[in-house]
Amino acid sequence: MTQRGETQSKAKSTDDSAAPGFSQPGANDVSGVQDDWVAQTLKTSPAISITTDILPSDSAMGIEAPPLPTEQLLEMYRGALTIRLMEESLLAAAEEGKIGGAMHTAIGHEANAIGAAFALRPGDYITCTYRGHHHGLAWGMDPGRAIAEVMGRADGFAKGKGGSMHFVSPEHGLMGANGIVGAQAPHAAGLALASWLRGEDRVAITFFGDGAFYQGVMHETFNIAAKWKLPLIFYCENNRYSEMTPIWRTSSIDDIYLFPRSYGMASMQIDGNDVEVVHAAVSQAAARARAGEGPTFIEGITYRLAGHMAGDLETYRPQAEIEMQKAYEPLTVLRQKLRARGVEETQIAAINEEVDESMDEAVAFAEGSPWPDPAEAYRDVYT
Amino acid sequence: MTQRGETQSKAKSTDDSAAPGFSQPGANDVSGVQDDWVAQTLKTSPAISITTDILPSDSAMGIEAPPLPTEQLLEMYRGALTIRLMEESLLAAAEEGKIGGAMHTAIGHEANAIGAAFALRPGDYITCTYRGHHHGLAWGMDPGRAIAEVMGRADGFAKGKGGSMHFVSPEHGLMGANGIVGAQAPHAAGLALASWLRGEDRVAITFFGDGAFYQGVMHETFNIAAKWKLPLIFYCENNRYSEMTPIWRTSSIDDIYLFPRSYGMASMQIDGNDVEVVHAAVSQAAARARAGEGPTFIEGITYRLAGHMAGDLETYRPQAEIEMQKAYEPLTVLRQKLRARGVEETQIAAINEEVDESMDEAVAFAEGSPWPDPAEAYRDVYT
Amino acid sequence: MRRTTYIQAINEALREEMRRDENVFLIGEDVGHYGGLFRVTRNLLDEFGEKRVLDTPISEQAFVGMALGAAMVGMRPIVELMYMDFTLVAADQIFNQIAKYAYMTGGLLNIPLVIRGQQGGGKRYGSQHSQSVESLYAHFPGIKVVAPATPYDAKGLLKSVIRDDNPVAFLEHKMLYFTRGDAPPPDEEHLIPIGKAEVKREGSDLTIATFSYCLLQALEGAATLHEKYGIDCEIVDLRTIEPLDTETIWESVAKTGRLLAVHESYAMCGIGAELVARAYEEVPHLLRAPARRVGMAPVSIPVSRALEEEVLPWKEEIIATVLEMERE
Amino acid sequence: MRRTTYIQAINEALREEMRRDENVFLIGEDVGHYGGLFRVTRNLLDEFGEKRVLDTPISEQAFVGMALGAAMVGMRPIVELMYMDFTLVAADQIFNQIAKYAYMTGGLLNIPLVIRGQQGGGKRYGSQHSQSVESLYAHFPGIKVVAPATPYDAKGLLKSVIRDDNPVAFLEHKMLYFTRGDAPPPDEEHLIPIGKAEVKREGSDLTIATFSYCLLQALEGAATLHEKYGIDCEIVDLRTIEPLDTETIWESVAKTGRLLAVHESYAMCGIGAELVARAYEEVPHLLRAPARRVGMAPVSIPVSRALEEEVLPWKEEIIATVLEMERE
Ligand SMILES: Cc1ncc(C[n+]2csc(CCOP(=O)(O)OP(=O)(O)O)c2C)c(N)n1
Ligand SMILES: Cc1ncc(C[n+]2csc(CCOP(=O)(O)OP(=O)(O)O)c2C)c(N)n1
Ligand SMILES: [Mg+2]
Ligand SMILES: [Mg+2]
Repeated sequence: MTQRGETQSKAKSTDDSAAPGFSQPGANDVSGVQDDWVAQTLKTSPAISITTDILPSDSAMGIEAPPLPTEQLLEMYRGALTIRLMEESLLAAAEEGKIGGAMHTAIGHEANAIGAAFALRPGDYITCTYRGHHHGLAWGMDPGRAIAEVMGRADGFAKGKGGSMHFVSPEHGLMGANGIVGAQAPHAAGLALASWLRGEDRVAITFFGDGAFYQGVMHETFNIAAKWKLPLIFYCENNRYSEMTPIWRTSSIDDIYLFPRSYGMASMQIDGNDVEVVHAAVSQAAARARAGEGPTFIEGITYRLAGHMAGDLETYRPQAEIEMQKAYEPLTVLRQKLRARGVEETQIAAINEEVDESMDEAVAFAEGSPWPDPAEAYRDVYT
Repeated sequence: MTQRGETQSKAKSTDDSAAPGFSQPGANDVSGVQDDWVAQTLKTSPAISITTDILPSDSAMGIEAPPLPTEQLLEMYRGALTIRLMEESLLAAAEEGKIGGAMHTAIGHEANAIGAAFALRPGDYITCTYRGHHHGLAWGMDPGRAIAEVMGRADGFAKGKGGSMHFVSPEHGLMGANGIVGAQAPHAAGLALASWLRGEDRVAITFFGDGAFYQGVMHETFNIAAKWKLPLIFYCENNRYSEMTPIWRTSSIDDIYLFPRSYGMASMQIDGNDVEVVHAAVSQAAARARAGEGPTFIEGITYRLAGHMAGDLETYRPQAEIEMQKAYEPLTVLRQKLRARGVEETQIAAINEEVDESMDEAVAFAEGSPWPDPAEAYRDVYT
Repeated sequence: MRRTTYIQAINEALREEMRRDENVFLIGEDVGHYGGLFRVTRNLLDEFGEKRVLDTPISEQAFVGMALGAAMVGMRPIVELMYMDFTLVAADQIFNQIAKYAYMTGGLLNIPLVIRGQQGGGKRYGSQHSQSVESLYAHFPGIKVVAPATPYDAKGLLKSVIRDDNPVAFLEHKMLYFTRGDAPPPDEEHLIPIGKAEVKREGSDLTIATFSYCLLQALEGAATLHEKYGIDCEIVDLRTIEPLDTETIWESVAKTGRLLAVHESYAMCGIGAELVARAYEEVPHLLRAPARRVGMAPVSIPVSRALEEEVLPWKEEIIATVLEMERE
Repeated sequence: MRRTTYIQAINEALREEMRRDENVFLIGEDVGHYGGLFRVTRNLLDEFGEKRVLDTPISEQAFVGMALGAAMVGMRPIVELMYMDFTLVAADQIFNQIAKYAYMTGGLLNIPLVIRGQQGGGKRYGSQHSQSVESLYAHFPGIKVVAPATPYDAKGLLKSVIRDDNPVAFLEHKMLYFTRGDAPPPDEEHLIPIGKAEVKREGSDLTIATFSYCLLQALEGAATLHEKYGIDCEIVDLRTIEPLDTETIWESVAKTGRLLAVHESYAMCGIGAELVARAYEEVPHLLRAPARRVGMAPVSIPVSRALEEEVLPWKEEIIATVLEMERE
C-alpha cells in the first residue's frame, strides 16, 4: 500500500529535494534512457517540446509573459499544491479500494489549470475532460466536496452521481468534465455562443488532451468557432500520451498548434508547466475573445507524472522518462520561481504545511460524508 | 413538364450553341450579376477558382496534364455525355413522379468521374456520395440497370433496394455511394487498408463534396490515412454549395486543398471540369499510392448546373451564376478540346446520336423492368 | 376554425416562441437563409436575423453539442436535424451528453433544448433517410419524446416543448408535412401539455395506441374495420412517447379489453413492445386477449415503392392484426 | 477440464482465429502495443505484428468505418470499442452503415465484421462508461448480437462470430472479465453456434431468460429462491440476443408457465419488453401468469456505490420480481 504523499511519481510533493535542479545542465539529454521511447515521444514537437527546450520558461511563442506579482505566485503555488495533494490522497484512497471506476489524476498538469484560472474572470465558462480535478480546484471547488464526489458520497457536488469523470460546479463556471473524449469541446463553443448571442463578454475555455485532437468533433468545433468568431479558447494539454499510446504512434500531425491555423485561428504552443506562461497565453487569448476577434488555440506542453488512471501499471513508458520530467514539473518550477523572487523557504514550508493540513481535513470530511439516500438514484433525470 | 434533354440547366446537352464561347473574353467577369452571390461564392478559392481562372485548362497546380490521345478523349466524351443524358432522363422521370426520395444529379460534375475512372485500373476501389450516378457510369455500370435501380425496379443492380443514393457495383470496383455526408470516406480508407494488408497494389478513391469537408469523420480519416500511408485518394468535388448553402457561409477554411497538408498529405487544387486535368491529377495520386507514398488529396473545382436534388427550386443562387458557369462545364470543355484536335463536327454529332439512342433504350429497359417481388423486401438483411 | 398545414403550424409555433422568449434560437443545416430543406423554418431569418437562426456546416456532432452548451446557461436552442436519421451521427451528443447532463451533474444543470426534424417512410428515401427514431430516443432516459400527428397538436405541443426545462425530441413525419387540419388562432396562447395522450376515435372493441403518421393510418384502418367487419376500434393518440401517458391507454383498455400498439420505428425493442410489457406489468387483468404490437419490419427500409409499401406497418397490417386479435 | 478466465478465453479465441485465417485482424485503441485497456488482446501484437493488430488514434467513427470498408472485400476485422458506450460515438457507422450495407446493396456485399468490447455496471464507472447496449444493437436489424456469460461460451461463440459472414456485436461484461470457468482444450475446434440459447439451470416453477452478467445474478437469485422459498427457477441463457432463440425459451415456458426476462440495458424499449411482446404473439397460451421483464432503471447509472447498486437489475430485483410473479 502506498503512503499518502508518495504517489507513483515517487517524489513527495511538498519537498522537491528528490528532483534534479531546475536548470541543471544536461537535463534534456535523453541519452541515458535505455530505449528510444523518450526520443520518439519528443519527436512530436521537435522544435519546442517541453520546458527542457524552452527554458528559461518565462516566454513562449509569441507570448510575452511578464512576471506576476509574488503574492499571486504564492497563491498559485498554494493552488497547485492543493491539486497535487488532493490527487495524491485520491490515489491512495483508490489503492485502498475506496474509489471505483476510472479515476484520472492531473499530477504534473497543475500549471495548465492554475495559470488559466488566474487569467480568466468570474463569469467565464469552462469545460474539461475526465482528467479534470485540477480544473475543478483551480476554479474554486472545495476539495472536501470534490473528494466526497469522487468517493460517491452525499456531500459531493453532484451528490455522488458524477464522480471523478464529471466534475461540475456552475457557480464557479465549471460547466462539466466529460468522460467521452472530445465531447466537451462543442459544449464550450455553445457556452461561447450563448455569451455572444447575449452580447455578454464572457469567454469560454475548453481543455482537452493531445489524443482528443483526432476526434472528429474537434474539427467540426474548430471550424464553426473560427467561422463565427466565438469567444472561445481551445486549450490542449499535450502530455504526449493518449492512455497507453504515445501520440507519435497515431498522429500524422507534427505540430498540433500549427494545425488550427488552417481555420484562420490564432494559435500558439507554450510551456504548460509554467503558470506564468500559461497565464500570459490565456490572458492574451481571452483579450482576443472579448474583443470579438474569435477563438485562440493554445497547446500547453505538459506531462503526467502519474499513470493514465488509478491502477495504471505504466508498462508503456520507462521510469527514466518520468524521472527526467520531474525536473520540469509545475511545482518544481513554481518553487524555483518563488526562490528566485527571494521568497523564504520558511514561507514555502508554511504553505506546504497549511495545504497538507487542510487536505487532511478535506479527506476526513469526505470520508465522513454519508452515502446518498438510495432514493436519490431516481432524482434529476428530469428537472 | 420538362421535355427530355431540357434540364434545369436549360441548355440541351448534345448541343452547346446556347453556351457562351469557350474562352470568350470577359466570361469570368461577374459584374453583370445582380447580387453578390457569385462574388461571395468564388471567395472560397480566390486564387484559382474555376476553369474561368485557370484556362487554358490543360494544367493545374503542380500537375502536368499531357494531352490524352484523341481516341481516349472521344471515349471520355461518350462517357460524359452518357452521364449527362442519363441525369436529364432521370430528372424528367422525377418530374413525372416516377422517382421518389432524394435524387441528386451530377450535371456539371461529369469530368471529375470520367477523368478519374480513366486514370485508375480494374481492381481499384471507389466509394462516393448520394451524388454518385456519374461515378457509377464512369466505372462501367449499365445505364439501363442504373435507371432501373433509381426507379426501384427489379433489374436495378440492388434490386431496387438502394436507389439513387446507394449506387454500388463491386464488379466495377464501386463499393458504394452513401446517403450520409462523409460516411463513405472511412470505407475507402478501409478498402485501402485491405489492399495494404494483403500486399496488393490496389488503390482506393473516395469522392465527397465541399460540404462534407466539415464532417468530423473526414478529419479522423485524413489523419489515419496519412499516418498509415494508405493507398488512398481523397477527391473533393468542390461545387461550392452544400445543399442550398454556399460554402463561404459555413467554412472558416479558405482553401480546402491546403488544409490536408497539415496531415503531411500531398494535395492539389485542380480544374475538375477538365477530364485531362483530372486524369493527370488522379494518375499522379495513384502512382504515389501504389509506390507506398500514401494518400493524396485532390480538390476538383466544379459546379453543379442542376439543382441540389430533383425538385430543387434553386432560389438560393442567381440564374446569372449558372449561365456563367455553362461556358466551363465539362461537355463544353470536352467538345472544345475535340474540335481543337481537329475532330469533325460530324463525328461528335454521331456520338451524340448514338448516346441519345442508347439512352432511350436504357430508359425503356428500366421502365419495362418489373417491380421487385414483395418477398424481396425481407431478403439480404443477413447473408 | 382556421385551417393550416402541419409545416405551417410548426413554423408558427417557432415564430411565436421566438417572439416570446429571446433565449430561443434555431440552429441547423440550411435553416436560415433557405428556410429549411422542408421549409419548416421559412422566413424566420427575416424576422429574427442571422444570430437567432443559425446556418451551420454539415457538422451534426458540433452543432448538437453546442446547443447543449448554450442550454446549460438557459438559452433554449432548437436544433433541426434535416432527417432524424442523422441522430446517429450525433448520437454521442444526444444520448451520452444531452440525455445525461442533468443527472450526471446531480441536478446542478438542466438542459432546455429541443431536437426536431422529420422522420419516417412513405416517400422512397431509402434506408438512411426514412427511419423512425422514437423507440431509440425512448430507450435512453433523460430526453422526452413528442410526436404529434395533427397541425393542431403540433403547434400546441411544440410550444410546450420549447418551454419545457428538459431536453425534448420533437419528431415530425415527412408524410404529415402537407396534411391540413384545424389551427388555433395565431395570437392565442395555445399549449398542449407534454405527456398527455388523447382519444382520437372512440370505439368499444379494441384499443389502438399509436401516434404520428401511424395515427392517420390507424384511423383509415379503423374506418375500414368498422365498415367491412363491424369492428369498432378506439384510437389513442399517444402524442408523447416519453413520458408515456399509460393512464389514458389503460382507461381505454378497461373499456375494450384489447390493446394493439402501432408505430413506425422497428418493432424489435420498440415502443410497442414496451407498451405490451407495461400492460402486463400494470393492468394484466384488463386484457381479454393478448396485447399486441405492430412496428417496422426488421429490414432497412428499401427504396423501391413495391418494397417500401411491403415493410411499412401501415393500414393493411393494422387491419390484418386487428382481425387476428378479434379471432383470439 | 482446464480452467480459464473470461479474458483469457477471449484472448485464446482471437489468437486461434487469427492463426487460422489471415483475413482476421484487430483494430482499436491501445489494442496493440499495450494489449488492450483490459488486456484482452494481450500479446497478440507479438505474434501477429503491427499490421494485424492496429493501434488507432481516438477516432471511433473512422476506424469503425474503415473496418466496414475492409470487410466489404472479405477481410474480417475485429474492432475493439474500449467501452461499448462508445457505440454512440460511432453510431452512424454502426447502425446507418454496417447494419444496412448488405441490405442496401441488395446482397451484392456482405460484411463479416465483429465489434467487441466490454459493457455494464458494477464497477462505478458512471453514466458514460457503464451502459449495456444489447437492446440498442438489437433494435436495428442487420447486426447480430452475442453476449456470452461464461469463459466456455465466450470462446466458442467468439470463434463462431469471427467466422460468421455478417456483422456481429460481441458484448463482454466488465464484471465477467476475471470470472473463471471451464475452458475447452486450446487446440480443439470448439465452436458454439450463434442463435442457440442454453438452459443453465433446470427448474419447474418459472423461466428466467437472461444472459451476460445477469445470468450469474439470476443463478444466485435462483439459489436463494430455492433455499428460502422453495421456488425452482429454470434459467435460460440466451447467449445470442439477435437472432433470438425463442424456441428454447418457449420450451422452458411450456414447462413452467411463467416467463421473466432479465437484462442490464434499459428496461424501456429493451430486449425484455421484446421477449414479453413475442411471448404474447407466439405462445400466449403457455403463460399461466403475466410475463414480466426486469432491466436497468431509467436513470443514467450513477457513480456512487450506494446509488449504482440501487439501479442495477440484479439479484435483489430478480428475487423480488419472481416473488411477485409467484403471488400472481
Ligand atoms: C470517445 C472515447 N474514446 C475513447 C475513450 C477512452 N479514453 C479515455 S482517456 C483516453 C486518452 C485520451 O488522451 P488525451 O486526449 O491525450 O488526454 P489525456 O488522458 O492524456 O489527458 C482514451 C482513449 C473515451 N473516454 N472516449
Ligand atoms: C450527415 C448528413 N447530414 C446532412 C445531410 C443532408 N445533406 C445531403 S447532401 C448535403 C450537402 C452536401 O454538400 P457537399 O458535400 O458539398 O456535396 P454536394 O451535394 O454539393 O455534391 C446535405 C447537407 C446528409 N445527407 N448527411
Ligand atoms: Mg494526452
Ligand atoms: Mg458541394
